[in-house]
Amino acid sequence: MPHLQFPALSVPLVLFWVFAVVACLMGLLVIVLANPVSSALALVMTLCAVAGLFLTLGAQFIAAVQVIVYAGAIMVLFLFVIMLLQLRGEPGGLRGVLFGPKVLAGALGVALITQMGSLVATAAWPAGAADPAAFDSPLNTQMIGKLLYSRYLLPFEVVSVLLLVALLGSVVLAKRKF
Amino acid sequence: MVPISNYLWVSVILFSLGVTGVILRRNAIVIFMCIELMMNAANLAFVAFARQTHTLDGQVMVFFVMTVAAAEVAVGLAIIISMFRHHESVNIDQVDLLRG
Amino acid sequence: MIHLLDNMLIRAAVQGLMIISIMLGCVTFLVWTERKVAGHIQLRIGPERVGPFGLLQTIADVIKLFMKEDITPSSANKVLYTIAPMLAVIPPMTSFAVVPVWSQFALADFNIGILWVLAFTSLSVYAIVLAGWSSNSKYSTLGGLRATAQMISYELAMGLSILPILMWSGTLSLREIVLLQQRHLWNIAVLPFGPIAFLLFLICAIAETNRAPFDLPEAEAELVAGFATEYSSMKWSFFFLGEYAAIMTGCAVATSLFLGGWGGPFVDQVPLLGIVYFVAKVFALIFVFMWVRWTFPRFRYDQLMGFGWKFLLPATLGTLVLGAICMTVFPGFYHQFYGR
Amino acid sequence: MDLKWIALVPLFPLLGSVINLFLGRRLSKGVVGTLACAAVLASFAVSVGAFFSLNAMAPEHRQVVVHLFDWIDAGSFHVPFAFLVDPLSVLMILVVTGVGFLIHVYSTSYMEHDEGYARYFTYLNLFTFSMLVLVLGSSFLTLFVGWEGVGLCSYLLIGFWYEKKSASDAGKKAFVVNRIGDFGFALGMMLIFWTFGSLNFTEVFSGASRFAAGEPVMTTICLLLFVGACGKSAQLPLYVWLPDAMEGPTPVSALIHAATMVTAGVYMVARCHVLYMLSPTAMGVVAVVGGVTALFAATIGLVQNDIKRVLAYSTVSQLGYMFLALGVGAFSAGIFHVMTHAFFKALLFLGSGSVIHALSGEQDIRKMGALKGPLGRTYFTFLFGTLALAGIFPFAGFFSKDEILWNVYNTNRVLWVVGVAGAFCTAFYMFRLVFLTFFGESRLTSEAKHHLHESPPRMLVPLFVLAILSVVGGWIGLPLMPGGNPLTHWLDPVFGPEAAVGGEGAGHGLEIGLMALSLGVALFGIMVAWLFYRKTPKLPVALGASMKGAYNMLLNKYYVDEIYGAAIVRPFFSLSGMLWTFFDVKVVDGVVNAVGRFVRGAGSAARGLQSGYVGGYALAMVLGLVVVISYYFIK
Repeated sequence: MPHLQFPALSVPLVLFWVFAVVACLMGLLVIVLANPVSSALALVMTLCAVAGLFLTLGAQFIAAVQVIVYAGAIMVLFLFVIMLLQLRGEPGGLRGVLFGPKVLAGALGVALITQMGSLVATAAWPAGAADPAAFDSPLNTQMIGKLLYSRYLLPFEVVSVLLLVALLGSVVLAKRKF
Repeated sequence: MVPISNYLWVSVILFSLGVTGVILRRNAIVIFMCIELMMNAANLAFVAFARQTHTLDGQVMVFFVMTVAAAEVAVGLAIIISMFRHHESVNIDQVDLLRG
Repeated sequence: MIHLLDNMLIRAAVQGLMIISIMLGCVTFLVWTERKVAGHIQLRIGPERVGPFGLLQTIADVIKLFMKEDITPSSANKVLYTIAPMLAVIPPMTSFAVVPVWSQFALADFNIGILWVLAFTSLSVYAIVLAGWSSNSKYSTLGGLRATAQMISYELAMGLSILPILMWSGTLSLREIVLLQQRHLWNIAVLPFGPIAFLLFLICAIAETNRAPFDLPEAEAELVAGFATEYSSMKWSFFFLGEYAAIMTGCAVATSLFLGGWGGPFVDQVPLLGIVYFVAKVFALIFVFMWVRWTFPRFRYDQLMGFGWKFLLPATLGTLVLGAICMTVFPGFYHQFYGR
Repeated sequence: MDLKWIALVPLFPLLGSVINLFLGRRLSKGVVGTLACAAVLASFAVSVGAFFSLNAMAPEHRQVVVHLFDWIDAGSFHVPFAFLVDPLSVLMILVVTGVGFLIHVYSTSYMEHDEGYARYFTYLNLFTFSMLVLVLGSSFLTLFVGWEGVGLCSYLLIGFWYEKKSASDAGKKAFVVNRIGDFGFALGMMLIFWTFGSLNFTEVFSGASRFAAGEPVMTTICLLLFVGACGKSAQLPLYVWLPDAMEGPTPVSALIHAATMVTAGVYMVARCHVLYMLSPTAMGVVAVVGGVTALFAATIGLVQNDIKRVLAYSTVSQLGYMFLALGVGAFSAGIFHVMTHAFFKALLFLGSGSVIHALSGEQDIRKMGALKGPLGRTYFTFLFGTLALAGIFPFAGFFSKDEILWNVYNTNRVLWVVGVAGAFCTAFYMFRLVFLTFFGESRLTSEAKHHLHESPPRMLVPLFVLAILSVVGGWIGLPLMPGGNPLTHWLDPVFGPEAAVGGEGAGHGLEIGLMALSLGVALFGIMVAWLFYRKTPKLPVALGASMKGAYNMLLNKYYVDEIYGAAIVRPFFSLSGMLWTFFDVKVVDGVVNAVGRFVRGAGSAARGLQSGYVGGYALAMVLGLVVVISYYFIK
């Protein structure tokens, strides 16, 4: 077997690059594709790639939840609505957007990337003092659960109420007759 | 270990893409998707920082972001549906209800 | 040295291929079984001409399907139309990876295995949605819409029906769940309301695979063939393949969760027996799937949604709550079976 | 019984109230009434248990704070929600739940035909709950919660028949007048917190020892608190709401506006006796206000014609006696009178309710008479209450009133004369009431005569029980006992032995003499009443005609309502009107309009920005974001 020489090319790094490129590319497709269904699919791909990135960060639970909640539920809901509304004749993609706004939006996007990127590039990111072993252990999920039910109990409960309210709100909004 | 700045770069790019999409696109559903994109960028940054600091709080935060996103999508899509019923369109340029 | 091409990865790839080919083989066998079962339930004999007992009938059908013309409707979205059938096969096959087939063998032993299964199950809806949408035909779209609503609804109940097990076992790893059952009894027997939870899970699994009596997305009588109306030839057979792969995965997961996986008498002495037990249990469950399909009439759509939201969901929540109550009220019982 | 169960005492009525609130309309009347009564009875049982367990303790330990939960914990402001169990509060909860239970039972029959049956018992239970919180609270804030709670219930119950304009007006009047008192009370509370850094009784009272007697801050606190007490306990000048409160159902008048709530002010002042002892000025004010109110209200009561109003003024007057007692430092005598008064005044109100019930709602004593026969049992119990109120030996009122007067005599002779004059008036108007109602010729309308009937057992039994209590209730405060009377003895841990001022200094002979004197005064009052209304019924008419000015003055209650109307309400209205026409219309509206014009102008200038298109907004937002971040980069 030929030994290809790439300096310090490890499995996580390769995986990172794969997922990162997929995520960014598909993210780009989300905003340029004309067909909303295609956009949605591109977003699904982005989400899955981000889930992959989560995996490389050792956040298995979050990765799984990302797929289940985002890809499996939220995006399906998007597709469902698109299909329900039969959005075929809608203005697609960037056609119909004037040149001025196009340039302005692009410029703003670039400006944001440079600004935030320069922060990322210049700032130092000191590692935390906590025990890395505990973080990477298979007990990760268990510990998230414990955190949720101890330190974050109140937000947890509040969020559940929020979900209930959203549920009722969407039913009321989407109902035809009252 | 992949350095954290790599992840943050991805996060920055995804976020900016989302912002650009929100400005550019006219289809309300796509705009919504772009918002999801931005949220994901934030989530990615959260998890990256969580690993950097070796704490799980970042991951817990992502959990909450996802829940809020789910709630937001439920309501948002319901709004889009009722908007479609009124205007036969989801083009935000045809809707100016925010005008006093 | 690139670690990508590490031995471990090669081994994983080989094992993956093995699983896939075995599953494909099983599917051909399952199609034959289904037709046989259907035949006998309907007081017929079923296929018997090609090969001994008609065993080769499916092979012949596959060849026929390969040879047919592959039609793509002119108004369809070509790319998505092509991608959709592939998406039908990938999720069930991928989720099979975490099922511990044998004490010595599971393709991937995640500590969040069951979440992995749920994640990929939740992705399987895309195939149908995209197929329905990209075909650009009324029947397909309606089928796709139905499938979306149905699968989202029943996925919830399925996840909830598993929760009591996760709560009692205290782990998300399928392998550990199976090992816990090895120590004592199967979950279906030990868990409070285990049989009920098992039944609920089975119902949801049937609904998730879009099989009768939950086959509204394709409902021949009303929607021609629903989301698959426009499909033919290989693309159509992919959906077919996906359905059977999903059945196998569903039954394998149910076996691991409720029926003790590869466990059984004398497994410790003769480890290979494990595979036999596992396959036997899975096939028994698959037989139940077929039995149900050929016995029950189809739901009406509103009944289907009502059943999912108004019965299954509360029922699964109920088993969860009752399980939690039992856990605190009978700690001795809990520790005897699940204590560490 | 462990004293921590004291929490159950208010809890039972609260539960009853909540259940009746939500399910009351679905449940049958029997269930609703039984539930409400059972709740109060359970509280009473627990209170009795608390009494015995407190009794079993050593006297110096009879003060237990039962901590329930932390209510407010903000910075240095820390208020636990806790109950203070000591002889005083236990005595109060016994009275509240005991009398309250009897009145609940009475109500089940009295309100039987009312549509708001469940609502009535919801309020009544809620009132019991609030009153119990009031007397049990271990801090001023907890007390204030109960204080406001009973005020609310009082408002709700006065206006119970809210379809009647006079009833809802009376409710509002009570609420507004009480608000003035509460304002004073709240100010007093703030001053207490500012002075002591805490609102807990234990800390405040132990902190009070740092102050010398007569310090201005103490006087201010005490006077402010007394303003609150005046409002709640209907003392001059804030008594005006109580007579009007008679618009409520009669059992409510008995429970809230005679037996319990109105004594809250007395309770509060007694509770704060440590503070009052430090301020002779405030004590003097309390005594004078109490004494003047006692006589003032009694004189009004002489000529009133509404059976309940006579009793209402009598209540005001008796409350005046209680304050008089407190003002001269005879705290336990005041509390003693609170207790006996609760018995006989509840009895009188319930008796009058029985009469009103029998006459289908007639309240004017000029249209009664000769009811002794048909309402024999009611008459019998009513007479007991009257004798008790008039202070005839050996009824309860005799002991408590004489203890007060004895203490007053030892402190201030002028106030003693006022008190004795009030006692004379009391005996007179009460027997006037009895003679006009139960004796003489029947002046009933024929319809009322037709319906006339004795009340059912559920109303009579509470009357009998209260009648017995009106006799024996006073015996726990028997005077001339060696080592003080039992009640004073029981309250010693709260008020300290020094509270029984004066009693020891003078001889027993003088005390007995004074008793005989006041008994004689009371009997004289009864005799005059007999003379006026039995012997020569023309006499009062002639007297009224010959002293027309004085008579009208009394009949119109010294024109106090009119004076308030002219002195406060009218100027208030005209001031409001002036502010409205000038300040509001010209100045405020002018400013508002100017702002509006400015905004409109600015808006029309800026409306171009608000296109209503979300895309534009998003663009502007991101633009701003980029600019802000750029600013930080450049900086």
